[in-house]
Amino acid sequence: MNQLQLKQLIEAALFAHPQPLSAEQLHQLLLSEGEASLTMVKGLLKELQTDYQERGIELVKVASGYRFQTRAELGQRLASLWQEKPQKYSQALLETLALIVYRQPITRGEIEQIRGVSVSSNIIKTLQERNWIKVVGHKEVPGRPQLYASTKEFLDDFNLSDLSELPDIDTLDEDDERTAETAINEREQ
Amino acid sequence: MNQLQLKQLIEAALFAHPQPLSAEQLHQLLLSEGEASLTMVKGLLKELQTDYQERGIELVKVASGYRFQTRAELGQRLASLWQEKPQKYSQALLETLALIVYRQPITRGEIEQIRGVSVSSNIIKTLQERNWIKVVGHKEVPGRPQLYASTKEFLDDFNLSDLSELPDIDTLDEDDERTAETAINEREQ
Amino acid sequence: MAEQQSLPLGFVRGEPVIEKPEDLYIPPDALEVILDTFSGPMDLLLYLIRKQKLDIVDMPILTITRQYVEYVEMMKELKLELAADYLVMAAILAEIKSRLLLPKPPQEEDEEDDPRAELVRRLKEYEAIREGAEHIDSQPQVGRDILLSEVATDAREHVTTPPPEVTIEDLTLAFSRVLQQVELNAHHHIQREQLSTRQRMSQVIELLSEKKYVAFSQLFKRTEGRAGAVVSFLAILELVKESMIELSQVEPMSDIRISLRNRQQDESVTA
Repeated sequence: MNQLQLKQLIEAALFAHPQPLSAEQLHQLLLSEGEASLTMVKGLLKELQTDYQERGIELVKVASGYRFQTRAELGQRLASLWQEKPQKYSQALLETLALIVYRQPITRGEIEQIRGVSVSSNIIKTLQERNWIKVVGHKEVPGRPQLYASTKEFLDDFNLSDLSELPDIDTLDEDDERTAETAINEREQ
Repeated sequence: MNQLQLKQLIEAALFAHPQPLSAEQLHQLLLSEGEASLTMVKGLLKELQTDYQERGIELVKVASGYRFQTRAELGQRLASLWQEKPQKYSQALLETLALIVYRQPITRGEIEQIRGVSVSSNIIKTLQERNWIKVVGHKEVPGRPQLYASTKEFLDDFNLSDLSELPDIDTLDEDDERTAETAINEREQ
Repeated sequence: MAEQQSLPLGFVRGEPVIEKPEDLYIPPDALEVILDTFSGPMDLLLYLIRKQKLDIVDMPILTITRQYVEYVEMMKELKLELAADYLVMAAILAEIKSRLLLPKPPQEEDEEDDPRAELVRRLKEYEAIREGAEHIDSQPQVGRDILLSEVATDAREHVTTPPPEVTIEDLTLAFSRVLQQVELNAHHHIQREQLSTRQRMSQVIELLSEKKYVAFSQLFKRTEGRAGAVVSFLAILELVKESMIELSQVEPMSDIRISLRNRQQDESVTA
C-alpha cells in the first residue's frame, strides 16, 4: 500500500468506526506489521485534519482518539433533520384557554364551576409559559383568587389585533341551541 | 448562506444522518424557503461526489438517497477493526433471495417449486429481519398465499439504486449459456 | 464405516466412482457436508450434469437418474437425515426414465412431448436463479464490503420541540363545547357580552392592581371614539355588577373615582 492508500484506509476507518480511534489503535488494528510506523500514522492524521479544514465535517482529537464530527457552527441548522412535529394540546387546556379569552377576567374557581371539573395547575402553567394568559389582579372575595386574562402575545400569536376579531359565539340563538342539543344527544347515546 | 456554506451543510447532513437522504429531503428538511433550488442542491451533490473521488469514502446514490460509505476495495482491510467476521449467507438463502428479487412478486410455493426443496422458515425470517423482503399481497389462488417482493433496504444494503442495476438472468440464449458455464466451471475449480 | 465408505459415490458413463468427487470437500467424519454443499435436489442434479460437461438440454436421463439415485442411496446408507425433497426428485427421474423406455408411435416424436421437457425447463430456470444468486452475492454489501460513515454530531442537542399550534377554530370550538355543557347544566348562565367588553374589564382590573384608584374619566380615551366609550362604560358596569370594583365620589359633581372593591375598605380600616 502506498502513502495515498494508507491515508484512505485510515480515513475510512475513522468514518466507519462508531468510537474514536487513537493513532496507536489505528496503527495496531489496521496495519500489518512493518507496513507503516506510528509516526507515519500520526503524520497522515495531521494531513487529514488539514484536508478537512474547509469541509462540513472536521477531524478532531478527543480524549479517546480521533473522530470526525460535524462543524459546531452547523449544529443549529442540522437540527432540522431531527425536528419533531409539534404535539397537540388537550381539550381541557383548549377549553380553559377559551374561557379565559372569552370570559376574562376570570378566576380559576369560575373556570372550574363552568367546566364542572377542576383545572390542573399544569394547564395554567403551560398557558402562562406560552405567555398567552396573565394574572391581572385579584377578585375581592374570600381567598382573593387571581384573575386571569389574555395577553398581547396571545393576540399576536393568533394574528389578531383585537379580541373583538374573534368569532362571536356568545349568543346561543335558536339554531345554535338546536345544534347544541343534537350534539348533546349524540354524545349521550 | 453562500454556496460554500450550503455545500458544507449538505455534506455535514449526509455524514450525520444515519439513513441516506434524497436531494428532495435535503432540500425540504435542511433549507429554508427560497434559500436554494432543488437543482442547486443536486448540483452541490454532484460537486461533493467529485470532491470525494480520491478519498477513503465516497458519496454514492442508493435507492433511498445519497450516503457516504467506505470504498468497497477497502472492505477487507477494514474488517480487522471488528472482532466478528461478517455473516456469510448460505446458498439456500441466496437462491431464495434471488428468486424473490428476480421473480417478484412470488409465493413461497413457487420458490419451492423452482428450487425443488421446501423453504425453511428460518430463511424467510432472516430475510424479513434484515428488511430485504416484504409481503406485498396475496395471490388469488386457493389458500391465498403471500406474495413476496424485495424492499428499498435490499437495494440500499446491496449498493443499488435500482433493481435494473443487477445483471439480467432472464434470457438464456447461446451467449448467456456460455457465461453460465464459465461461472460453473469457476465454481468447480 | 469401512464398508459404507466403499460404496460408489457416483457413476460416470456407467463406471462407478469410488472416490468422493474431487471438487467437493468432504471431511471423512462429516459426510453431512454433501447435503450442506448442495442446496437441494436441483442443485445436485445440475452438478451431475455439469460434471459431465453436458448441456442441460442434452441431459442423458438414464445416466443422470442412476447417479442421482446412487447419491441418494448413499446418503440414506449413511443415515443422514435426508430431506424428502431428494426422494421426490428421484421419483420424478424414475418416472421420466420409464416413459422414455416405453415405445411410442413415431408421429408423436415431437420435442414438446419429450418427457424430459418439464425437468429441462425447471433446471434452466433453476440455473438462471443460481446465476442471480451469484450476482447478488457479488454485489458490494453493507457490513461486508462497505461500511457506512458514522460521524458524531451535536445537532441533536439543538433540536427543540416546537410548542403545539392552536388555531382560532380550535379555540372557538372549545368555547362552544363549554357553552354546550353549560346549556346542559342549565343553572349556569353565560351572559351575552361583547368580547371587547371582557377585554376592557381585564384592562381596568389590571390598571387598578397597579394604582389605588383611577378617575372615571381616565378610562375613556378620545381616540377610541364613541364605540370605545361604550365599551369602557359597559366594562365598568359589568365590573360593578360582579362586585369587583367600587365607584366613589368625594364631593358632589367632582370626578368619580374607581377602585378595587374591598381594598379601599381594608385600607380605611387600617388607617
